[in-house]
Amino acid sequence: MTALDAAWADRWLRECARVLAERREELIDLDRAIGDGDHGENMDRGFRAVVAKLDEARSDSIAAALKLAAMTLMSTVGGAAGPLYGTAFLRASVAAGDRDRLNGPAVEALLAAARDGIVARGKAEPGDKTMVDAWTPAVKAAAAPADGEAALEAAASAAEAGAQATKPLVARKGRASYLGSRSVGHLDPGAVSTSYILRAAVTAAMSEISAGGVA
Amino acid sequence: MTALDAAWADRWLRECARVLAERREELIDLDRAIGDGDHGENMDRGFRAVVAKLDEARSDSIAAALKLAAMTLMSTVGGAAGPLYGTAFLRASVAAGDRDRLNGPAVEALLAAARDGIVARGKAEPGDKTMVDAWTPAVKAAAAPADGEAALEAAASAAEAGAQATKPLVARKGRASYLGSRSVGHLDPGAVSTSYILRAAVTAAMSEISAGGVA
Amino acid sequence: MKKLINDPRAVVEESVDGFGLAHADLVEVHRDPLYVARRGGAVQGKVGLVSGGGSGHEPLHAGYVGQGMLDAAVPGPVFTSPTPDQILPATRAADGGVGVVHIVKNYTGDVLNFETAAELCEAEGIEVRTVLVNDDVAVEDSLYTAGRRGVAGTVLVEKIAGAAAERGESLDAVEAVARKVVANVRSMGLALAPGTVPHVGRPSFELEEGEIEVGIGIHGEPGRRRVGLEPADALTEHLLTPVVEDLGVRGGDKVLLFVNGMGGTPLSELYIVYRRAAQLLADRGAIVERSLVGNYTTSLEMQGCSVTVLRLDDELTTWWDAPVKTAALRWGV
Amino acid sequence: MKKLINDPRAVVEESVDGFGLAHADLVEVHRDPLYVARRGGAVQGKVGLVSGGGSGHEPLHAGYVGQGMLDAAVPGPVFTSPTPDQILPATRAADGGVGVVHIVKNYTGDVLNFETAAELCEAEGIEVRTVLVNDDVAVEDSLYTAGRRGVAGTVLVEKIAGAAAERGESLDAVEAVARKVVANVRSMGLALAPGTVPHVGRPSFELEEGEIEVGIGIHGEPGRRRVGLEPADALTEHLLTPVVEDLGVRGGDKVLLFVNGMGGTPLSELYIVYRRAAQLLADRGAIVERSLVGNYTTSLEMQGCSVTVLRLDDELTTWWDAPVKTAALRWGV
Ligand SMILES: Nc1ncnc2c1ncn2[C@@H]1O[C@H](COP(=O)(O)OP(=O)(O)O)[C@@H](O)[C@H]1O
Ligand SMILES: Nc1ncnc2c1ncn2[C@@H]1O[C@H](COP(=O)(O)OP(=O)(O)O)[C@@H](O)[C@H]1O
Ligand SMILES: [Mg+2]
Ligand SMILES: [Mg+2]
Ligand SMILES: [Mg+2]
Ligand SMILES: [Mg+2]
Repeated sequence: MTALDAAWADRWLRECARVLAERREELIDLDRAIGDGDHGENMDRGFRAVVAKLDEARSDSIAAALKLAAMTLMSTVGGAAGPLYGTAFLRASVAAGDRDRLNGPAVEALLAAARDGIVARGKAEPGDKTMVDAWTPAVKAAAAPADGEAALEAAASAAEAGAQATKPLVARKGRASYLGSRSVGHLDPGAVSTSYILRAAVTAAMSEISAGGVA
Repeated sequence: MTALDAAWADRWLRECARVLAERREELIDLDRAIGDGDHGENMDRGFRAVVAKLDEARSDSIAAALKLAAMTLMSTVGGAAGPLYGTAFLRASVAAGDRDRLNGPAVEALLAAARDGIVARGKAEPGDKTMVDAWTPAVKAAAAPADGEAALEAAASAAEAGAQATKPLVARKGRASYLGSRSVGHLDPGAVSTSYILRAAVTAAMSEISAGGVA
Repeated sequence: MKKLINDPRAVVEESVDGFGLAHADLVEVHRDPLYVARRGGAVQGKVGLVSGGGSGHEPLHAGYVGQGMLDAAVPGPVFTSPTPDQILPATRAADGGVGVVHIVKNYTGDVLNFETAAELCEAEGIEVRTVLVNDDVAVEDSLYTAGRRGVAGTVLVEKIAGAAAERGESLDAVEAVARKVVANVRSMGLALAPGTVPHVGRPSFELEEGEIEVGIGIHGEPGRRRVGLEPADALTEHLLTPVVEDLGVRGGDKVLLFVNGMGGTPLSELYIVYRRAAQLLADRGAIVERSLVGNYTTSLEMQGCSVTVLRLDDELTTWWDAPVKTAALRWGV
Repeated sequence: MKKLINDPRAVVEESVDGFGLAHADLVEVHRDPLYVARRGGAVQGKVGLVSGGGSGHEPLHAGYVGQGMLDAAVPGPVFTSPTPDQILPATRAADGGVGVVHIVKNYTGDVLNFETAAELCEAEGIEVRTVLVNDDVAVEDSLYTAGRRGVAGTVLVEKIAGAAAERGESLDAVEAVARKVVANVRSMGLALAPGTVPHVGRPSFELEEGEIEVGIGIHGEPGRRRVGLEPADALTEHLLTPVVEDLGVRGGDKVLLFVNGMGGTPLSELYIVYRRAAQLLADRGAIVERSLVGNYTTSLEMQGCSVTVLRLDDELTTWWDAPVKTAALRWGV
């Protein structure tokens, strides 16, 4: 385990890009089933752009890295996910403040800020079959551990469970809501991508590889 | 065998309609291969209309029946085949004149007039892979027999052989000519429909059924 | 996937590029970020009109930039809404100093991105009014959905609001007439066969032979139900009936009837649908005063169509008839 | 076969019916026999313009009936030329007393039927001039073929001759300008996927996945060769090169560039083709003075496009720019 510092934030975003490129097709398929099939492409495009920005100028704080991600996602992802993830990373960046390391409570504060940003923008409630259903249990799970890495691990596992739990739900927000009860039986793509993003944070925390080495 | 009289002419046209309806798909397929796939539909539509006209008012002479067919084909078939067959039947009608029965030489004169009409309109030469390649041997074969029915039989058989002989030819007229050497290996649809029309004349001559009975 | 494209990820840029070259008399294409503005820039003292959304619906929206219609259009990636950093400069380019109306199809992505952009515009001192178009009666408008989708009716909103803006109406008035169109327009569509998003490479959905999707969205989103293929007359009735019932069309009402192609259906078939829709409206005593038939809001090469009815009054008819000079809609000039 | 039709044999009649209803301000539809004439009948003292051919190429030709273009259009069955008994009354309806020009695409069927009709017209005292359009460079023009086919260039002939007729030019002059367009226009097309003729019920031809037909006709007739699918830029070059070489385009030549969709290809793809074609023309030093991009001469829902180049001079440009008011082409009025 390494510290949750600026280098970790850089590795996190790069790991997001790697995982979302790998999961592009899967997320496209999930979105084809109950949406319009672009979620995988949108996320891949967005995080690819984040990496390009990181390569241009290394961010020297957690807050700076997250803000860079926020602005880049906002201007490259488009769709519903763009403003939602953009807002999430922007609020997380504000929550990170001038901290140069995150402990458990800091991780929780950061995730809570992200979740609140998504809810403020998208007005979804838990159970509406959106990414909120991954973020909400993640925030809750992050509350217990004092240790930052443990909080992230708890959050990622809760997000994964939350994403899986969207399967039986009827969508009430976003494109999938047009389907009504026909949305039942499918995972929400945004909840799944949220779980990948949080799992990427854990992977980055466990990684010894320096930021520059992962693209 | 019955006489080649006005009742025969009526039965001939009805038999054409029956056979061409039956062969509609086959002619469409031949035309799809080297043309635009409408020949079967065109001929079916045209002769269906001829029968409707015959049902309206029975023609009391060979010439009248053939003229009715000519005008109807001209105004319902369209495409290349419409004016060509229309001209053929019109010229045949003129050649029939006020004859109330046809003997061998009369059959030959009638077929020759039809063929000449087609050539005058379409300017195709033998070997251009068109209906002319069925009409030309038919006219030639009809020259020998003194008997009308025998002349028709000879003509129909020659037209069938002529149609089959279009297979190795390169088309030089009509839509198939766009294909150049790619037209080789396919029968010309118009030559095949010509052979059906002439065979129908034989069938009508052998038929005892009164004109009204076949539709 | 068989398409007339080069790099699947460059489709939008190359296409907009070609559009700009072909219609250089009407528009200017701006890059990084991408948007299309009326040639010659904003008209001072005129209310600006901006629309945008995912690409793949051509000629929507760039095809409607020009005199009497939009001042700028913002194309997103295929079927994905554009981003605030595109919408912001497009809005600046449309701003003649008296405010801008954003015409936004009601999709979460479009709404959120235009909302963010509008905040940025306001911060710069550009007054922005947002009019959401939600004409698709296939989707239930309830607390349990993201609300009705915006589909082909958008073209009518853009044309009519554009005419009002061109004639120098105020920001309030242009916004009001746009809202009036939204209040009086309803649509419903169906698909016979899906389109294929270039960067996805596979059809957006699957339909069995002999099966169609009634209530389809313009991104290939599923509709109300899958049914067996029926004759065009019956299918037209499935589309027109919910439209006129939702709109509450009565005998004597004057309407504009718009049959829109989804991109892959021959024009001749759209006229067969138009014919039946006109008969059905006549049966209800409605008077078809204006018509539009063609591929105006497409979904790539999807096969299918939608039927849109707009209830007209003298004001809307006047604005509809007013001159328009764009790549895809042109008359009177 | 999935189509928005009722009876496959009633497709043309029902579609023309719908067309007549939707454009009652522009045209009158006549039945038994079927033809479409300009609303209000022949303009006395004006040269009449009539075109026609098989249906399935919409908006060709009925979509071009109106002020500044055709006086009458004669739709045949799908992909089958109309008959003389349709062409005769259409010509009568177009006759303003000073003669009529028949614009005929060079297909044996069209030529023969229009020829027969022209004889009947002359017998009635209507002077008819026939202009054959044969712009398709995919087909060799030799003694061994029926000659080149008429394809999308027909729209340009109709527009330009129509403008000259509308301005009161003589029969000789209208015929001459039509021939001038024919002499200066060339086209070539390709198909990615076939259309289906309603009464046939199966696709007009078969192509493997990844295979396309270069030099396709507008009835799905085979073209020059089948090749593997390539990027749009390369395909555009395969179309444009024979066109400009046959036309002998040189540096400094002014041209109209027309990218035509075959009916089932998204507009966005046509603009990608336009982009490359414009670049290639610029590389040769030609100046693209006018453009047209869209589905103007289709082949049902065939996927593909054609590229047409017309060499312009001041006369042709003037007539091209002149007002036109038809269902499918409209400007200046
Ligand atoms: N109102 C909302 N609140 C929260 N999340 C939402 C909302 N609307 C959509 N989403 C999320 O966005 C995801 C879809 O993103 P994406 O496919 O990129 O955008 P679009 O739906 O515009 O195509 C959904 O799976 C869902 O998780
Ligand atoms: N110039 C010609 N002279 C004689 N026959 C011709 C000529 N052109 C075409 N044909 C005949 O017409 C047939 C095609 O008819 P059809 O398919 O009905 O018309 P189209 O070619 O207009 O679709 C060809 O098979 C050929 O026999
Ligand atoms: Mg999506
Ligand atoms: Mg044919
Ligand atoms: Mg989307
Ligand atoms: Mg034909």
